[in-house]
Amino acid sequence: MMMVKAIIRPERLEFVKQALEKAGINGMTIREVQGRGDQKGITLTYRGGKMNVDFIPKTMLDVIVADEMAEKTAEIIMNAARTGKVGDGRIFVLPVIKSFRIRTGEEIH
Amino acid sequence: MMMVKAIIRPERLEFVKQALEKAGINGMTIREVQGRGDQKGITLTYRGGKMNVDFIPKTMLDVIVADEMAEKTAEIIMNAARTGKVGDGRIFVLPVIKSFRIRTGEEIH
Amino acid sequence: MMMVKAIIRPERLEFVKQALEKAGINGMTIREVQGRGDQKGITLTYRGGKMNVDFIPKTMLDVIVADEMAEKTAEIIMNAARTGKVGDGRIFVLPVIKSFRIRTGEEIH
Amino acid sequence: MALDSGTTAWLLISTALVMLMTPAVGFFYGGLVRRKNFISMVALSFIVFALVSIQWVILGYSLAFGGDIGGLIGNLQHFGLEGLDPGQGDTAYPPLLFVAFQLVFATVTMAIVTSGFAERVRLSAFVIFVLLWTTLVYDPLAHWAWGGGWTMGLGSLDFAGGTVVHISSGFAALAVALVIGKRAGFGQYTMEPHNIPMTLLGAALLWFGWFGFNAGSALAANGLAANAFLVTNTSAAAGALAWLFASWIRGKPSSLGMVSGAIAGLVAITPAAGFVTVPASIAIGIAAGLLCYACMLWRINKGLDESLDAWSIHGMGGLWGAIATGIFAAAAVNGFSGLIEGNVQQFVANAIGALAALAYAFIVTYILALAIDRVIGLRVSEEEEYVGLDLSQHGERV
Amino acid sequence: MALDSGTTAWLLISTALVMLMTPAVGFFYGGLVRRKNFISMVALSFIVFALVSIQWVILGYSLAFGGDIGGLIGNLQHFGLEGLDPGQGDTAYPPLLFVAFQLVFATVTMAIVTSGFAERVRLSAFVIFVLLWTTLVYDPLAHWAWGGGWTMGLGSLDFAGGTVVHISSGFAALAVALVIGKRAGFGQYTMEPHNIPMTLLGAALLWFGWFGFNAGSALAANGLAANAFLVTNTSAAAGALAWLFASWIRGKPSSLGMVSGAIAGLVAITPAAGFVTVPASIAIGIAAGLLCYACMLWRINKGLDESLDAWSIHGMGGLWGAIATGIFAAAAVNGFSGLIEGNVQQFVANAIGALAALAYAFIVTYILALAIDRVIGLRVSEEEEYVGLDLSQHGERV
Amino acid sequence: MALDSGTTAWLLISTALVMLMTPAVGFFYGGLVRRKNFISMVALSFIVFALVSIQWVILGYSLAFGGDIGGLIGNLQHFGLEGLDPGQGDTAYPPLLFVAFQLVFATVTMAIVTSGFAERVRLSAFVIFVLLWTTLVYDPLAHWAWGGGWTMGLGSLDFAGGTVVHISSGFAALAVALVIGKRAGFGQYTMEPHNIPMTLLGAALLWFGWFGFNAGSALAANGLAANAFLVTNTSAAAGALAWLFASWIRGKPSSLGMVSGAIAGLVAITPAAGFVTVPASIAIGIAAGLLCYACMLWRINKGLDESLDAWSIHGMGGLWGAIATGIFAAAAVNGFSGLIEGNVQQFVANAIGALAALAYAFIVTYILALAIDRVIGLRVSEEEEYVGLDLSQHGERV
Ligand SMILES: Nc1ncnc2c1ncn2[C@@H]1O[C@H](COP(=O)(O)OP(=O)(O)O)[C@@H](O)[C@H]1O
Ligand SMILES: Nc1ncnc2c1ncn2[C@@H]1O[C@H](COP(=O)(O)OP(=O)(O)O)[C@@H](O)[C@H]1O
Ligand SMILES: Nc1ncnc2c1ncn2[C@@H]1O[C@H](COP(=O)(O)OP(=O)(O)O)[C@@H](O)[C@H]1O
Repeated sequence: MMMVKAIIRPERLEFVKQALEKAGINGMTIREVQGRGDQKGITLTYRGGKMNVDFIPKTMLDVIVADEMAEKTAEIIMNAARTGKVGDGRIFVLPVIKSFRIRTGEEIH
Repeated sequence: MMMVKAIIRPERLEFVKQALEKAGINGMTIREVQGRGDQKGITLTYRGGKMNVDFIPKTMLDVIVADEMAEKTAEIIMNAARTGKVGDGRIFVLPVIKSFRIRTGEEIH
Repeated sequence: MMMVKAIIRPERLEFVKQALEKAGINGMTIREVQGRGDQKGITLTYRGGKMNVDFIPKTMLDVIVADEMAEKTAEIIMNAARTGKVGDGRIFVLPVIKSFRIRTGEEIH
Repeated sequence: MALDSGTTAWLLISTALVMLMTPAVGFFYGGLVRRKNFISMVALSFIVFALVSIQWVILGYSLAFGGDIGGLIGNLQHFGLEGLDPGQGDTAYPPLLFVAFQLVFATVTMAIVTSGFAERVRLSAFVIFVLLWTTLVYDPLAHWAWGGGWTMGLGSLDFAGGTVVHISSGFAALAVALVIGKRAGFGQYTMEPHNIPMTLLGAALLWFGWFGFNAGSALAANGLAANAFLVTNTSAAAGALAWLFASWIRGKPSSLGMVSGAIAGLVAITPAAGFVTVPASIAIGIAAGLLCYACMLWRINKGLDESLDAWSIHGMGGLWGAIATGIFAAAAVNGFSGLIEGNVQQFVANAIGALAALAYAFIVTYILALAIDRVIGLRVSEEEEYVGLDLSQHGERV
Repeated sequence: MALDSGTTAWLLISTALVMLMTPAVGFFYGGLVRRKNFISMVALSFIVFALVSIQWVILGYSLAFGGDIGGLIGNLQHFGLEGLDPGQGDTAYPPLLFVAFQLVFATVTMAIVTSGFAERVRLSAFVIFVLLWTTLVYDPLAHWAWGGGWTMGLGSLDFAGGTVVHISSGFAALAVALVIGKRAGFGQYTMEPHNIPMTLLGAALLWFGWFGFNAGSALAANGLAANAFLVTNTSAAAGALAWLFASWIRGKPSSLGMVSGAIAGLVAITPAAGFVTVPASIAIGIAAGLLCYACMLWRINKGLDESLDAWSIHGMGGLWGAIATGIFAAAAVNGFSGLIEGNVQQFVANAIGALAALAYAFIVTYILALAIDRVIGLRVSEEEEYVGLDLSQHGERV
Repeated sequence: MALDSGTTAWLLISTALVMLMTPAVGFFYGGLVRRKNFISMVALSFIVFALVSIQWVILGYSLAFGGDIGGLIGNLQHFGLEGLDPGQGDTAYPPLLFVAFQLVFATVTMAIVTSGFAERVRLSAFVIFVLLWTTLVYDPLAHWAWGGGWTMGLGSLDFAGGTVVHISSGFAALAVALVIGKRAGFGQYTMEPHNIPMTLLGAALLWFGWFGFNAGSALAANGLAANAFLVTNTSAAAGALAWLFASWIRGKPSSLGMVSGAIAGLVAITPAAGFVTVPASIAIGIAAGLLCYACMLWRINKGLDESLDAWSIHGMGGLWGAIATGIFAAAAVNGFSGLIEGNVQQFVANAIGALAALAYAFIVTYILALAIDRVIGLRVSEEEEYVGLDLSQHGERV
């Protein structure tokens, strides 16, 4: 199996979710992360101090799919998450050696 | 080494931790995530708008263990995290190529 | 490509970021996590109940780099994140099979 | 008596201060529950406030302060506030202001009871419960103590609501908790308070509002109000320190313990505020802090899920306060003597008043909760409890 | 008239209560926006408070309450508070206290308008807008209704600011929203309120402060203040329940709906508080809750991004309140009769006063916003809106 | 003098308002520290409140307002409030109310000092520090200025506590910071304020409470109170805008800067509120905002970890306020003239009063902190500081 790990704009999540759903992919796990890339940050000024903030809020999405579905999944996500502007994010595909469903204890293939 | 990545119910964490501890596994890294699967969500209604919430809070657990311990670790987690109801979560085992301890800079095998 | 996944002390992030920047590595994704290891926790006491807290706040850092850069990247992070005291954290290197830039849809090699 | 503008000003602002206590209870409780029930907990206090506000002006005020029927309840002469002139009456403050002042006492009492429902009540059942409880439990008790009922006739002293507000709500919460049952998972894993600062904020607003509650109950801006103000603050401080240091001995001094002790001190001084001196208020506060702390530990030990400790703090703190009033009342303050000044009768009257309120509130609440549970069900489904009341009852989340 | 200490005490504290409403609006609104604009939303309320506080003592008070010029505006006789003795005047309260009391009304009005700017306004343009709006819109309207202007002469009743405060701010927010345009992404994805408890806290503080707003407007601590106090609370409760149950029918009863209904009830009773009875206030509140809820649904349906519903709640709620005052005014309360008691003239006068304020506020605000937008730009850049105003305008983050 | 109900009402509510300022300081500070010390920061304010409340009724009030001993301290005639009749005294308000009003000043002063301890103090050492500081520093200073002590005799004007409260707490915080040392990591990485909205909420409550602080200090509900109310608000607004615009020039206009400026304006007007006109309060506020901002920048530049700027805002703002009172006092307001009206003597008296308080507070605090540090250790261990005081001192977490 493969873990398709996507880092997207938070406000595109809804679209990505729907696109995956259409393709029959329902299971996924998400979380809020902060990303740094070409997208430029901003300088914070507190009462006195300053601080450069170049991490931008992103949503990270893990979708485990069968090997042959990985590329397709990445494509669906990319199409749904794209705005075309810097900061759209990345997708990484990682190998998964084994996978289990806790409820039943069975291995998933 | 292997990364055993478990997505469990937040309220089962304490049990999982203790079960792993008993097996001599202490190190782990956790975080709050939100999961989507067969567990059904709920419709939110704001002052006016509506929104379907089908992501349920979960806890994600990363435990890096030696290759031969991976399956055993997954089993321990599954037994401790199981309630038998939909939404118990998944475990994924990913390969780790290298592993370092920052404090000493040494590689861990 | 490789995913260098580092778990560091939150207050060392700034130093790690700068060290990576110096080496020409800009892209990364971070999030707050909680770690458990040799660093000892503390007992919480609420109005009545007690609870042992042995998860300490950490920052997790994902940096995807070319295969040949992985070890170098890990080293840079380790040097910048080190305080020498228990709790400095770990670095894990995971294989990445494919990698895409969402904005353009192109694969990154 | 001619209307006095100073008295009226003080009662106006006291009413506003006490009004703030109802949402303050919501925030105090809201910080103590799990994140998934935060909105629910605050919303319950608002719902209580709105429902009781309407019930009071239509029915409740008349039941509590209408012409006495056999010492038990008021008649309906003031139904819909009939017969209350918007202008001046025969007091130093306008009659409608007294209605408003009493209204906010009724609301905060009901809000305290939500402790027993925390994280598991069905909203529709709760709405019905509120309307029935305030009518069947609060209104009679207010009549007994303040509206010309039998405990008032008995000479039982309750300056600002130790029995009517605190004993009644605390023991009602206990009855509710017994009927509705434990939260799923209670005792199996720790239910960590998810937002302690919100609880501290609620505590700060409660302490603030309590000055209106106790010093406002003097129904005048005078020396008695000043005495009530200062003993209220002193008892709260003493209670906070007592619980803080007691819990320090057993482990770490938690901020939650400290504010719980402050509330305990505020509760205990409530019936006594117009009758005791400042030094006595230190004793009352310390005892309240220690007693309520012990009661809470006992409750937890027994595996009783009266979730947010209305019973141990308001119920038992109120009981202590009622008895303490009978002990410490000093003639120099307001003409009434307690046990220490040799007046056994006062002590007995106060004990009777307190126990009567306790028994009445507990029994009627128990029956009421049971009846509602049987007919429509007090509790949400297992699944709804799991996702939390914010999502399942309100369709909202933090 | 001799200075009365009770009246003065009540006005002092009422002024403080109303002062609290300005940041309360900030927190109410702040909880409703996305996290990245939370600080911005609260900061706007503080900035409003500071700017209008200075404008008022220099210029605004004189424009509103200086000698009348043609029924439209006050003269500059009190520029810089010139000619106001710090001591006693010819009222039961010190003249400077009246300045302060009126000041906090001016600030909260301006704060309500920020709804139309939410999550997209450029701070520099906002500062200019505030100074011009309060001078060109608020000050004349205050003069019309309370400073000896033409609607006052007409006999239009506005007890505490239904037209001056609520109609004006609500319709101004609408005009602003039309000029500044929708937020990026509005209608495409849900913009989830990021911190509902903060909104509930803001609502609690608003409800609390409103007692100063309405009961303080009696300008005395007497039966009229008591009446205003009680009808205010009753209408708020009725509005909260009306919206709650109406939204329950359509889905889940949200806490946001409930507090929105409470605010609607508070808005609607504002002009009426010194003229109507408690039973009438129940009707006014229920109607306000239902009406404002319907208006909000209509607005959303139309794709109108008047983001935080100042229009549907304050604008439409205020309009209803002004008309309701003309309907329900009861001679028994304050000597004035409305439609129900057969006084058609009062109804007409109130409708005229309300519509005049509505038209004036909407048109002048529209022109003002357009002019500022053309000259320096009201709105942040797309990129700044994306990262959020906290970071882009204030260099801060939650 | 007969008791006046209006005056009493105003003092009752003023006392409640000032009470709220102590937890408000806790929330203001709590938002500025790192998440791991949020509860600790709020808890310190509550602990201060409880400890000083008890110390004051037992000992503090008598030291401050008991019979004068050599101009330096009061005697023990009122130990345990001995000799204070719960009823009426020879003032227009009850004597116990004056005790309560002064109590809340003592508590908030102590709360401000916690700035110097932020994120690193050992709770047990803090408890001892509080009891000693309020007895050895606050009580004498209160006696000097208000209880018949030497600066009062000198004719130094301090309307509501510029020297007693602000100079003393600000310079005490500086002394504490010098003794306890910098936070680990200070200057190496940014310590980002973790919850700016909480700081804004604290600021709103402080502003609100300050009306009780300054206008309550008129000890009457009259024109003087009204003047104090309005100049307080005006100076706060001016300070907020001054800091906001000054920081805008150097970068972005932060909300924290704005509220810091407001507090600076509030501090500076405190000693002056009963003596200056509204136009003068604009000048005082602007200067306060700019001065305190400059002092804060200087402090940071020097690498001084007086962590939450009690020194630059309360200490230096208070110093400016004391001097400004000597400059701007206008006979028309309250019969006292300052430098501008040619009264050099007033200016000198005020400068002496301020510098004496400054020196006394700084030196005694320094010695006290040093002594406690030597004997039991003021600071937590490195490990405890790293995990944060919430966990290490209170066993709690956000
Ligand atoms: N080398 C990397 N490793 C991990 N995450 C990365 C890397 N490069 C980019 N990212 C993630 O992708 C996000 C978008 O990257 P950015 O360069 O801003 O835009 P784009 O991908 O459109 O060029 C970043 O915010 C970060 O979360
Ligand atoms: N394909 C997937 N990829 C990533 N995470 C998944 C996937 N399927 C399920 N999960 C995670 O597992 C959790 C539980 O899944 P669910 O289907 O609700 O229950 P169960 O595993 O008991 O059938 C989800 O909330 C989600 O976090
Ligand atoms: N086996 C493991 N799997 C996953 N994360 C681990 C593991 N061991 C340690 N960690 C992470 O590394 C952090 C530091 O570990 P710790 O043992 O406290 O210090 P050190 O690495 O300096 O010995 C932990 O808080 C945890 O986040």
